[in-house]
Amino acid sequence: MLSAALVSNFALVQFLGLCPFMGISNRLDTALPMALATAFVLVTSSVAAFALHVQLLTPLGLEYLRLPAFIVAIAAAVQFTEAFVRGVSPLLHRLLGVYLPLIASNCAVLGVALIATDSAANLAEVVALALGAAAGFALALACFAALRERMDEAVAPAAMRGAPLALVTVGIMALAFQGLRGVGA
Amino acid sequence: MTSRGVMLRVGVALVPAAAAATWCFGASVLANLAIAIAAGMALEAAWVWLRHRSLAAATDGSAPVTCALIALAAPPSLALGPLLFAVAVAVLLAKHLYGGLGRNVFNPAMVGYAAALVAYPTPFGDWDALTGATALDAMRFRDGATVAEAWGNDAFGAIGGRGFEIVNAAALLGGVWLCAMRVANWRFPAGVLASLGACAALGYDGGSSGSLGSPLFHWFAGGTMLAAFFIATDPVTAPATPAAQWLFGVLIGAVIFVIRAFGAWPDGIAFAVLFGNLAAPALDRLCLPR
Amino acid sequence: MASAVAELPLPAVLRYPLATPVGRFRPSAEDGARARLGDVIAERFEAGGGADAKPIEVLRAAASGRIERTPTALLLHPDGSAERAPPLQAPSLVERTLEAGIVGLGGAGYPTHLKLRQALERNAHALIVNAVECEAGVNADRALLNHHADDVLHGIHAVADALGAPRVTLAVSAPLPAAIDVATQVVDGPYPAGWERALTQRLLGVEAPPGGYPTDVGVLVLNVATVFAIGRAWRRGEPLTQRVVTVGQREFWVRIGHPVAELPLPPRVAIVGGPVTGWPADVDAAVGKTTRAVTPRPAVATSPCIRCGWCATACPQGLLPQELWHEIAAGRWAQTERLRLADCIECGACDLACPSQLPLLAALRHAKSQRMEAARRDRAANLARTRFEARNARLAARAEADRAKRANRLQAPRDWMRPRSADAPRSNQPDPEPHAP
Amino acid sequence: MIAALAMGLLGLAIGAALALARARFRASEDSVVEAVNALLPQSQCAQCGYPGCRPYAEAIVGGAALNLCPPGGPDTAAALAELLGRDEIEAAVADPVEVKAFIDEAACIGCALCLEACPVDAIVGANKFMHTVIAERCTGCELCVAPCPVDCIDLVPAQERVWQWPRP
Repeated sequence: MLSAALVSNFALVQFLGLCPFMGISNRLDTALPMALATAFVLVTSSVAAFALHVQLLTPLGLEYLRLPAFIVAIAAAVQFTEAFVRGVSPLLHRLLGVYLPLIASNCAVLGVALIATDSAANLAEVVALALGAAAGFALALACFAALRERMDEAVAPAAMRGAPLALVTVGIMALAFQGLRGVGA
Repeated sequence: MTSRGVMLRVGVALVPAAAAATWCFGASVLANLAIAIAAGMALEAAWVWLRHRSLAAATDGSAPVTCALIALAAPPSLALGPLLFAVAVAVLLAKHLYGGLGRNVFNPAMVGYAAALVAYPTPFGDWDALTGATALDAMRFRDGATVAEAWGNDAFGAIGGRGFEIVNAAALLGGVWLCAMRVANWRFPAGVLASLGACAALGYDGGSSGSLGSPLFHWFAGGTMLAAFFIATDPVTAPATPAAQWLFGVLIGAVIFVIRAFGAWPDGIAFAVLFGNLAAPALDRLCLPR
Repeated sequence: MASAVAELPLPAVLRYPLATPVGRFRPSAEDGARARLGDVIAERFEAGGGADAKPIEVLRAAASGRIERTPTALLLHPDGSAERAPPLQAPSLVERTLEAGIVGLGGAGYPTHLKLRQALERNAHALIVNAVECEAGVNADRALLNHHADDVLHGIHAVADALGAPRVTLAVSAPLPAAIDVATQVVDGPYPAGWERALTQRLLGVEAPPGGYPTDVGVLVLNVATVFAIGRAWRRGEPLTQRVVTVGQREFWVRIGHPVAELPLPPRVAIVGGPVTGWPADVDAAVGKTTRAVTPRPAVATSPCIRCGWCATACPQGLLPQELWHEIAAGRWAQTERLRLADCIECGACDLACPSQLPLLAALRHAKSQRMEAARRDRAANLARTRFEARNARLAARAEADRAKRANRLQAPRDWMRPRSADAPRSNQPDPEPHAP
Repeated sequence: MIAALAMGLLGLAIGAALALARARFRASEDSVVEAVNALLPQSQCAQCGYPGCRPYAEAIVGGAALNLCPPGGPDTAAALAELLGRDEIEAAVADPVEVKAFIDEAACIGCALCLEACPVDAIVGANKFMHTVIAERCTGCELCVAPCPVDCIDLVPAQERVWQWPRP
């Protein structure tokens, strides 16, 4: 679980799911709910995917349908999250905009679901893996958003403002995570 | 006191460590220092000149401090290439791309150092032309020997690594002076050393073959004191609220230990400080009252 | 000792800006009218006070001459006559203080009669006369004690008599050369040792509640210049029209309204106030009641903030000026609130500590005034909104009532034309209730 | 066959669950309108082209421009953009000049037309009696100016603004 959170952090070590990572990290107060939403989708969809795999696909011999089935499960989790966010805070739903449904195409989510069904033996392991990945993603997103608030882009060279500087920052964050290489091996 | 005065005092506080390193590891330490500082200042001056900024931005004294830290953290036998690479990354990428002094969010010296470490892993492990390995390596890769047995290795001194313990003691001296002058905030080194010590104590069972080294060993091995007193104390990239400052120090100390004990790198200080940096703003937000 | 503090010559014009940090003055003298030395020329009312509100501060002419009104200021063109308004008459000390136009001369500018009244209401048991110069190089308070101790004593006795028998302490920053007939305490310490909250804590060991004032715990703290002005007003019936100001290196008696440009200083380098809390003078700045000093502006070269945190160590309120500096620059107001911007007392200790020479105090002041204006606009918006909604509700109710009445009127004749039995159906029909299952 | 059936059933089950969830969390834009309305200056002046602040708030939520509020000025436009996460404001807004209505009481004939026009009941008076504006309640919306048959209402600069320290 710790390994999923830090050592092989999806955003910063495996560079998965960078789209919301770059897109929604301008402000901490939108990044935090986004991190939570992604974490929620990660956990529910991988559990659902695991359940589908074990209870439905394998008994019926339909393993080859794994990808479409998982994608359906993920889409459902995302839709549910979207409905929930819209119901609880329409304003937040507005602020997150297109990034909320885009969680569905966040490859980190499908990645965790696939890794979970491939490597995990039981439900507890799946939950641990998903929780770890979710916590890692959420922590990285929160830290990154706070960092971006601290950066004063007005003084950076004009060509670097916005996405370029954000990418440099992600790069240095990834460098820090490189330090954990070998840990847990 | 001016900002330049601050940098000057940091430089003065580094003198004991630099002198000790020269005495223990040879004159190449001095050569590295001179090359790094000269290159860093030249790069900064060139950047400022090309961007038509006031030359004051290149003479605030922060670049020499950054480059001196890189030179002291790097092995004395380091080739010119990796050293210049580290300096260039530190001054240009980590500092000036973000808008110069006070605007960077990562400690430039450690960005440069870590980047060079990842780009040139081999020469950074090569601290001593004689033994080829540091005490930290010897502690980690000792093939099941107990701590006492491993201590027979040339790499070890009285409490830390041979030479390293003297450099660390000198850095501690300069660092304490820096804290007494109020240039450095004492919470950072206190947090780093307490957390590193606590982690080491948890993993230390008196010296069996599985033991990871005593707190004293970890305090006086590698670049501990340099990181605790000179790098973690860089206020630009550290939190401002007292509670967050403690957490910052504790985080850095813990990551240093994790990398030293379980990681693949010669030492963990650079990565640990970068971890602290990337968490610093979030820690500040966490510790502010709502 | 006679007045060893020199008096500045009468300038060609005296200027009284109407907008001040504490509020706005309403001119009471007509354009072109003549005012005598000591006549009321403008008044200040409590914010939001109606047309019949009583003034909380008056401004009196510092010379005789002709009044000129401009949109932003009152100008007084002295005519050199020595004619004076009649001496002050009010029988009670509180009234006399208001009449004299006395406010906190230490810098706050809070009307002294309000403070006195609060002290009386709370039966204040202690009076601290504050002569602790906050800023290095400002010696206006000391000059008063050295050269005008008699009037300071008169003021102390006047206030002490009004309060009953309080414990009186004179707080000074260094021992006085000549003894004075008051318990004197030397208060030294890092800036701002003379802040009234810190002073109360240190001299009496009592702490004002957070957000409150020493008067809340029965301690009245008055600046020595304020006490001096009270002495003059009580004993001689003289209004506040001049004060001791440190101009550059020396102290002078300066008339309130004296243009900064006509002070004996190099031109256009003046800051109004001490070297720390002062602010750069506009071309038309003038000495006001709270101006303790006008200082040459030091040339400073700033460098970027390195978040060293020395300002946070220096801040007597425990704020984080370095974080505020960045959040203000980024315009993140929610964050400035979490960082307690409103708690800043504008002492400038952060400016003194900053190794990068950043204008922290100026930034904090600017942000504070912006936030206060935003809060005022919010309040106004809320008031307008509730009134608008109330009006809409009233109009809707009236429209509803009108419709009902019109419907009634249309229906009434039909009712009237119906047979009697239909007129009161309820009395004729049997009550349905008993038949219900 | 089994494959199609399984996937179909799966889809059906998920669809039903989602429909349930959507019904449970019924979307309502009301809170967004409220949040937007709270940022508007409530002068009810209708200078935005909508009949009051709340209608404009509803229009903004529906996608209207953010720069239509003269009494709010650039600060309000910026606050709206921040709230809604819109990056750009359509065009620069002029700094607002705060004004208050002032009735020249010598000229007032007591027709009570301005009383009807005032959206916040800031004018007191009655038929055949002189009217006056309660400055504290006036929003400077100008709506009373047009109805006055004798042009006795002026807009004078407001004096309420808090002292502003200059930007360093």
